[in-house]
Amino acid sequence: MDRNDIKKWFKSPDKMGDKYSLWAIYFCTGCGIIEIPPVITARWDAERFGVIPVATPRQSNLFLITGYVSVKTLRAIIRTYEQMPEPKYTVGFGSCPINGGMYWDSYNTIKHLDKYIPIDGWIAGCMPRPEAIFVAVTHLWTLIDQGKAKAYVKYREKYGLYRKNQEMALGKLDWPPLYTTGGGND
Amino acid sequence: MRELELYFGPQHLGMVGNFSITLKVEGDRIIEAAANPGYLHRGFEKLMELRTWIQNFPLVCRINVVEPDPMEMIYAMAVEKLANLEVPERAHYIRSIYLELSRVSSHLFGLWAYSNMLGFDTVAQWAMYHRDLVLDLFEELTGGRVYHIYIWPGGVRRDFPDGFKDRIVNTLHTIGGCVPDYDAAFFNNRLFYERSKGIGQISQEDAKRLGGVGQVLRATGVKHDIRKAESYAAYNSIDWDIHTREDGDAYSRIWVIRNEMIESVHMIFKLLDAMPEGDAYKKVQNPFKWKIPKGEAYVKIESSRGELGLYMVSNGGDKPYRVNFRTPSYTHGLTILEKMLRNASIADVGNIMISLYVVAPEIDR
Amino acid sequence: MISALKNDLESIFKDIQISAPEDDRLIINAQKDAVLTILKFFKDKGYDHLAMISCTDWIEEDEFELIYIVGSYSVYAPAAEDITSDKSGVSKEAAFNGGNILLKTRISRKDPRFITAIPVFENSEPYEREIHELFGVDFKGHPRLTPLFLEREYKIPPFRKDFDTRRYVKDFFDQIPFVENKEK
Amino acid sequence: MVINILEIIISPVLAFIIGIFFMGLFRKITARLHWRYGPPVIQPFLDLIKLFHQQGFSHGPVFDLGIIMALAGSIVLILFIPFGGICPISNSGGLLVIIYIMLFAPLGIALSGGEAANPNISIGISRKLILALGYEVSFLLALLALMTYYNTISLVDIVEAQDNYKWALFSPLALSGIAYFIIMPAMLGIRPFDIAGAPQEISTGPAIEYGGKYLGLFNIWHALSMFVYIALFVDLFLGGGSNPLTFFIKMLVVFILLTFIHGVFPRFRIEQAIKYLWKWPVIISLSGLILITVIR
Amino acid sequence: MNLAQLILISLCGAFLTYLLGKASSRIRDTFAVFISLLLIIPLFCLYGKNEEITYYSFLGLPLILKITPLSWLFAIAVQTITSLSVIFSLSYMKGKERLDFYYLMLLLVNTGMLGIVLSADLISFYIFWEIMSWSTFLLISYNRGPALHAGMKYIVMSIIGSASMIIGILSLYVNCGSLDFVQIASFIPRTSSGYTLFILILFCITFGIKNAIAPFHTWLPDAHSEAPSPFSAVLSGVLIKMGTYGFILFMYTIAGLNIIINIGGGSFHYLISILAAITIIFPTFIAVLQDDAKRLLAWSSIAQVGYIILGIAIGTGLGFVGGVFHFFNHAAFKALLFLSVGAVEYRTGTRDLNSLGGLIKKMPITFFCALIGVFGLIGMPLTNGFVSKWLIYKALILGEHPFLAFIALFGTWGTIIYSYKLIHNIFLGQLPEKFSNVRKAPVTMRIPVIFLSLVVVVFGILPGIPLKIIDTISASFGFQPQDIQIWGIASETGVLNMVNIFAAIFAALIFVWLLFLMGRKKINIAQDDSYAAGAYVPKDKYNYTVDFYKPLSGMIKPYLRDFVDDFYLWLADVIRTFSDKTRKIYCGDLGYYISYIVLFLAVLIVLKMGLKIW
Repeated sequence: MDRNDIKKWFKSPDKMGDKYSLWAIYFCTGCGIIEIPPVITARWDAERFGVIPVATPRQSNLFLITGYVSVKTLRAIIRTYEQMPEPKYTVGFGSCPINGGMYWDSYNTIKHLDKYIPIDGWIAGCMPRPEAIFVAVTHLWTLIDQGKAKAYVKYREKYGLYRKNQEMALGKLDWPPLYTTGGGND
Repeated sequence: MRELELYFGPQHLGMVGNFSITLKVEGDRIIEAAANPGYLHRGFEKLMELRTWIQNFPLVCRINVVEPDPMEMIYAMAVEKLANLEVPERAHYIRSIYLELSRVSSHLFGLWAYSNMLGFDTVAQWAMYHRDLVLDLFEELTGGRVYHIYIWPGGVRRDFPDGFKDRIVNTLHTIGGCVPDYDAAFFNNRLFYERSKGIGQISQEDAKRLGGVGQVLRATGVKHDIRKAESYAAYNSIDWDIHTREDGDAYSRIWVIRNEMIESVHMIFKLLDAMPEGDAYKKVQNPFKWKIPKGEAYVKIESSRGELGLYMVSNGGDKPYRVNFRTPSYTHGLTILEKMLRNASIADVGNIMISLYVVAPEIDR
Repeated sequence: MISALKNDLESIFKDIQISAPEDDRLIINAQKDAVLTILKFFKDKGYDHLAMISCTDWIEEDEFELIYIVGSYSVYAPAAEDITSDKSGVSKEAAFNGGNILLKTRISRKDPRFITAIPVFENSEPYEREIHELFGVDFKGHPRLTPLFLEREYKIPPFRKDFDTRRYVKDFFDQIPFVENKEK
Repeated sequence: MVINILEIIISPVLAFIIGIFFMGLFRKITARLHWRYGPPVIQPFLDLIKLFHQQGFSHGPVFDLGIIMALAGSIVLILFIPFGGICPISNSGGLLVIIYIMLFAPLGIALSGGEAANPNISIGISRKLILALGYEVSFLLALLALMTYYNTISLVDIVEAQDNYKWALFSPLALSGIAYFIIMPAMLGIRPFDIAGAPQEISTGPAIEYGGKYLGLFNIWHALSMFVYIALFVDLFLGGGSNPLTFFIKMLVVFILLTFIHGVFPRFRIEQAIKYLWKWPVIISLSGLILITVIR
Repeated sequence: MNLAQLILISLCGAFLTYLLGKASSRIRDTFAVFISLLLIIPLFCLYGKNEEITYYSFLGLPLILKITPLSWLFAIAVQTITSLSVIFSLSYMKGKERLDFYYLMLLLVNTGMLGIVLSADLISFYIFWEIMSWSTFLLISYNRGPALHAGMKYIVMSIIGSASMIIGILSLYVNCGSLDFVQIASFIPRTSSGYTLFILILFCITFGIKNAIAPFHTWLPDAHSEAPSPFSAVLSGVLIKMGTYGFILFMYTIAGLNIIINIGGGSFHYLISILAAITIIFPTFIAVLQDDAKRLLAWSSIAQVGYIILGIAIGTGLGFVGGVFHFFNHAAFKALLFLSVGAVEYRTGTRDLNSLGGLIKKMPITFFCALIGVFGLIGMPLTNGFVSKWLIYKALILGEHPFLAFIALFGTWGTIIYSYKLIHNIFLGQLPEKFSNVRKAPVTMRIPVIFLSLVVVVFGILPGIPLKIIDTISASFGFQPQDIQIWGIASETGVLNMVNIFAAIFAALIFVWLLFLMGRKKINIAQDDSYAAGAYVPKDKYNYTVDFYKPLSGMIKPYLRDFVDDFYLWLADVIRTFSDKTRKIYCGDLGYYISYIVLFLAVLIVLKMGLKIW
C-alpha cells in the first residue's frame, strides 16, 4: 500500500485518489450482500482503506455486484451503473454473475453479467470470504495503477453493443441511451 | 394536485435486501404502499425439481441467506418424513444447538439492520462484530461462514469437534457479557423508545387475520411458537419460555427479538448440558441412486422469523416432484407491510420493514 | 381431536375423502365448489391460520391440484384425561395444537380457473397472486392479479411441468452474445 | 492593509484545514466508538482529491449556482468570525450580518437541489428548513441575550468583553450558552439531528444528485460549516482566544464532546426533533434572556 | 407644473383613457402607459422642493396640497409601481372584458394615492382616501365570483375605517377649528393627552384597517388573491402603505415625536409595536400553510407590513429609517413577486402551488427575477430588504427590546420557509407534462419584473441613495440624524458596509467558481435522469410539492387558524340576528316611537350633565 507515498500523490493524484477512496454503492443485488456488513464493520473495517458504502450512484465509484442477478435486478443494475460518474469500477462478487453459478439453469437469472455491463474483475466463490473483498480491492489498486481498470471506457466505446444486449434481455428500456455516440452498432 | 410516487429500494441505503416498495405519498404521509418483490426470484422450487434429493441441499440453504440453517433443517425433516428415516438422539441435540446458534446470529444481524436503520451505527457495529464471532463457530463446525450444509437426512454431517462445546460457551459468554452494554446504549435508550413506540402497530386480531407469525405475532401477545406447539429436534427435552409483548409495535418486536436471543443462549447452555453421547448421524444409502417413496409431506419449524413450512411431494423418483416453501417473510413482507405502511411517515418505512424482519430472498425464492 | 374433526366433516360435507395418515395431519380431497365452505368451517372451528396455498401440476392427469394448508394459532394445553386415557389415539403433540390440515382440490389444466379465498383468509392474496403468475391459474374475485415476481411474460407459466427451464436458458440467455466476440 | 488582506486569505485556508481535520477526526473517533480502527485522519482530504477529478453531473445552471453560492456564503461567513485575533472584516454589520449570511448555505443547497427535481431532495430540504426553524428559536434567543447583555451587535466587541477569562458561559449568560450547546448537533446536522440527510430514509437527501466535484464542494461546505458553528460557540461563550492556538484547543474540546453525542444516539423523527427543540432549549434560552433583561 | 395640475392631469388622464378605450383599445393601452410614465417626470423634478398650494376653499377651510420629502418618497413609489403595473397589464389583461373600466379604475386609484400623499389638510385627505377606497373596491371585485365577496369584505372594513376617520375629523374640527395639518400640529401639544390619544386611536383604526395590521387584517388575503395580478402588485406594493403613510403623518407630523414617545407613559407606541410584532409572527406562519401562490404572498404582505410598523413605531431614528426604507423595499419586491406570479398564472393558467413545478426550464428570466424578489423578502445580504431589516433589528436590540427583536428575527425564518416553498413549487422540481409547451413570459411582462429586480439589487448594494432621503425625513421629525454613506450606514455602535459585503461575497463567489472550474468538466444531463433507487423516474409523478411542510404544518395548523376572521364572521352573524330582532322595534306604532325618542334624549342629557366625556 503506497498511500503515504507523497511523491506519487503529486505525480498522479487522479489514480491515487481513485485507489484510496473507493466509495461503493450500496446495492444488495444478491445473497453476497451478507458478507458486506462484516466487511464494513468492526471485524474487518474496510474504511481503513477508504472503502465506504454510499447511498446513491452519483456519489460512488465502485460497484460491487454481490451475487446472482435476476432479470428484474439487471434493469436496476444498468440504471445504477449508468448513473455513476466516471471513473467507475465494477467488481462481480461470487460465482453467479460470472457464469450463472448454481443457477445455471434458472429461467430468471442472467448468466454472464459482462454481457450487459463491463466488469473490471471477479471474485469467485460461493460465498467468497470477506478477505476476498480485500484481495479484490488490492487487485483493483494494481489495475488502477497500471491503467487497466478501464471497463467504463469500454462501455462508452461499445455502448451500442451493450445496449443491444440489454434490450435483448429486458425488452424495451424506458430510458434514453446514455451515449449518443460511442458506436459499436456494427 | 400532483401525486408523488416514491421508490424505496432496491438500491437504497435503508433497504436490507433486494426488495422494493413503491410508495404513493402526500406530504410526508404514505397513502398507499405496494411491495414490489421479485428482484431475487430464481425459481428455486422449479430448480429443485430438476435435482436429486441430495443435490438439493446446497440449493435449499440459499433461499435465506441470513439464516440458511432452518432451511436445511426443514428440508432434511421433510425428506426424513417422506423416507421414514430415524434420527439419532444426539443428532437431535446437535441440530437444536446449531439452529439456536443460527437464531442468535440471525437476531444479531437483525439488530444490526434495525439500529443501522435508526442511524445508530455504534450498536450496529457491535452487533455485527458479535455475529461474526458466532459465524466463526459455524466455520469451525462446518467449514463455511455463511452456507453450511450441515444438517443431513438422518442426522448431521459430522459430530462436534473436540473442545467445541467450550468454545461455544466462551463465545456466548463474550456476547452475553455485552448485553448490559446493549441495554444501556440501545434498548433502554429513550430515543429508541421514541422512534419505535407506536410505529407499525398491529392488533392481535389483525396479526392473526393477515397471517402474521413469529415475532410479529408474539409481539401482540400470542404465545405461539412451533418449537413448543409442534416440537421437533430436542426442544421438548429442555425447559424454556416463549417471550411475548402486548403492544404489537416495532418497539415490542425488537424487545421480543432481544429476549428471544437471550433465551436462545440459555437454551444452548441447557442443550449442551443435556446432550447425550452416541452417533451423530445414521448412514443413508447411496445418494445418487436414492429414491424416495411416493407421498407428500408438510413440515414446519420455527425459524428466527417465524413459521417456516415446507410442502413437498414425491412421486417415487430420485427427485422431488414439487417443493413449496412457506416462508415467514412472505406474509410479513407483502400483506402486513403494505397494511402497516399506510398512513405511516416516510421516515418510518425502513423502520417498519426491518422491525417486521423481512428478508427479501425468502419472499422471492 | 383430529378424529373428532374427521367425524364432524364427514357428517356435514358429502363429496369429500378424508384421510388422517398421521396423528397431526388431516388430508381432505374436496370438490371445487366446496373448498370455501370447508375453509370457513375450519376457521370457525379455530383453525384460523392459513399457512400457505400451494399448487401442484399433475401433468399426466392434466390437472392442477390446489393445496390449502390450515393450522391454528391457539395453543391450548391438552385436557389431562385426553392424554392419559389415550382413547382416541391422540398423541401429545397433536393435542397440543390441532395439527395441520391439508385441503386439496383439483382443477382443470386446460382452463385453470378458481375462486379466491380472500373472503375467508385475507392473507391468501399474495399466494394466489403467485400461483396466478407461476402456474397461470385465474382466481375470480382477486383484486390485483398483477405480476409479482417476474419481469417478463412467458409463453408457458414457468412452474408448469411443460416449461423446460434448461431449454429456455439455452434459447434465450445463451443467444445473447458476448461483447468481445462480436468485435471480430 | 497588507495584514488585513493576508488575514482575508489566511482565515478561509485555516478554516478549511481545521474543518477537514475535524471531519477526519470525526470519522476516526466514531470508528473507535464502533470498535474499529478507522480511516486515516486525512481520509476526507483524499476523498476530496478523488471527487475533484471525478465526473460531475449537472442538472442546469441553478444546480451549479446553488452549490457555489452555498460554499461562497460559508467562506464569507468565516471572514466575519474572529478566529483568535484574526478577524478580517468582522466589524461590518456585526452578528446580524452573520445571522443572515448563514442563510446563504441552506438556501443555495435548497435551490441547487430543487433544480435536480428529485423528491428525496425536496423532502430533505423541507426537513432541513423545518429543523432550522426548530433550532433557530433558541439560537436567536441566545444571541439576543448576548447582544442585550453586552449592548452591542458587534461580535468583536462581544469577544473583547469576555477577555481575561470573563467567559460568557460562566456569567449570567450561562443558560444561553447551555441552550446553544444543546442545539449545536441540530445546527451541524449530526445525530440525533441528522434528519435532513438521513441516508437510510431519503438517501442522504440534498446530496443525492451530487457527484464528483459537486460532492467535493458539498463536503468542503460541510467542513467549513462545522468550523463556523463551533468557532461561533467559542467566540460567543468561551471568550474566543487570545491567539489561534488556544482558540483551536477550545474548538477541539467542543468538537470532541459533540462527536460523542453523535456516537450514542439514534436519529429523531422530524416532528420529534421539532418538539424537542421547541421545548428544552427554548425554555432554557428564554429564561436566560429573561434573566438578562431583569438584571440589566 | 404645480401640484394641483399634477393631480388634475392624473385625474383627467384616467377618464381620457376610458374615453379613448371606446375608440380603440390600442390607443387606450398606449395612452395609459404614456400618462402613467409621464407623471413620473414632474414628480422627480419635485425632489427636495417644499411646494405648497391652496387649490380650493371649502366652507372657509382651505384645501391644500403640499410636497414634503416624505410625500415625495411615497409619491415616487406609487407612481413607479402603478406605471409598471399598467405596463404589465397590457398583456396580462389582454382579451378580458371591461378593460376601459379596468384602466380607468387603476389610474383613479393612482390619482387617489397621489392625492393622499400630497394633501396637506384633512378634507382633501379624506376625499382622496375615499376615491382610492372605492375604486379599489371596484378593482378587487373586477373578476366577479368570489372576488365580489372579497371586495365586499374589503369595502365593509374600509367604511368602518372611514367612519372612524370622519369622527376624528369632526372632533378635530370642533376642537381645533382648522383641518390644516400645520394648524392641527400646533394645536395638539396644547390639548390634553387623553384627547390626543383618542384622536390617535381613531385614526389608527382607519390606517390600521388599510394597513392590515393585526386585528384588522382579515380583508387582505381575500382581496389580494382575488384581484387581478397587476393590481395585486399595486395593492400590496403601495396601496396598503397609504395606511403606513397615515401612521407616519399622524404620529410624527401631526402629533410629533415627543408626544408619541411620552403619551400614556410611553405605552402607546409600545402597544403599536406589540401589535406589529403580532402582525409579523402569525401571518408569517399562516403563509406557510397556504397553497395558493397569491394568497401566500398576501399573508406575507401582512407580515412585512408588521416590520414596517414595528420600525416606525419603536420611536428611534434608526427604527424609523429602517421602517420607511422597508416600506420602499417592500413595494419593490412584493410588486415584483406578484407580477412574477402573475406571469406564471398568465402562462399556465393556475397559481395553485400543488400543481405547478419545474418552470425554471421554461421561464428562466421570470425565475431569476422572482428569486431576487424572494431574496429581498427574506432579506438576504445584497438585497435592499436586508438593509432595512438590519436597521430595524439594530434599532430593536439597541433600544432594549430583545423580545420584539426576537419575533422580528424569527419571522425571518418563517419567511424563508414560505418563500422557498413558493420558489420550489412553482419553478423547481419536475415539470409536469401538461406544461411542456409553456413559453416564456411576454416582453411587457418581463420589463417591469426586470426593472424591479434591478431596484432590489442596486439599492441593496448601494443603500445610501434612498437612505439619505429617508434620513432627511427622519431628521425633519426630530430624530437623531444617522451617518449615512453611499455604501451603507456608519455609526459608532455598528457599521454596515454593503459594498464591503458585496466585495467579499463577490470575491468568494469568484473563488469558488474557479474551484468549481478546477474540477473535471461536468456534463449536463436531463432532469429525468435522476436517482430513483434503481428505477427510471416516473413521468409526472416524481415531484414533492403537495403539503411541502407536512411535519411542520401538522404541528402548527391547529393553532394558526385565522381566529380574527372567525370572530368577525361571528360578529357579522350576531349583528344580522340582532338586526332581525331590532326590526321588531319598528312596529309602526307612534306611541312607541315617541317613547324611544324621549328615552334617547334623556340618556343624552344624563350623559351631558353627568359624565363630561370630552
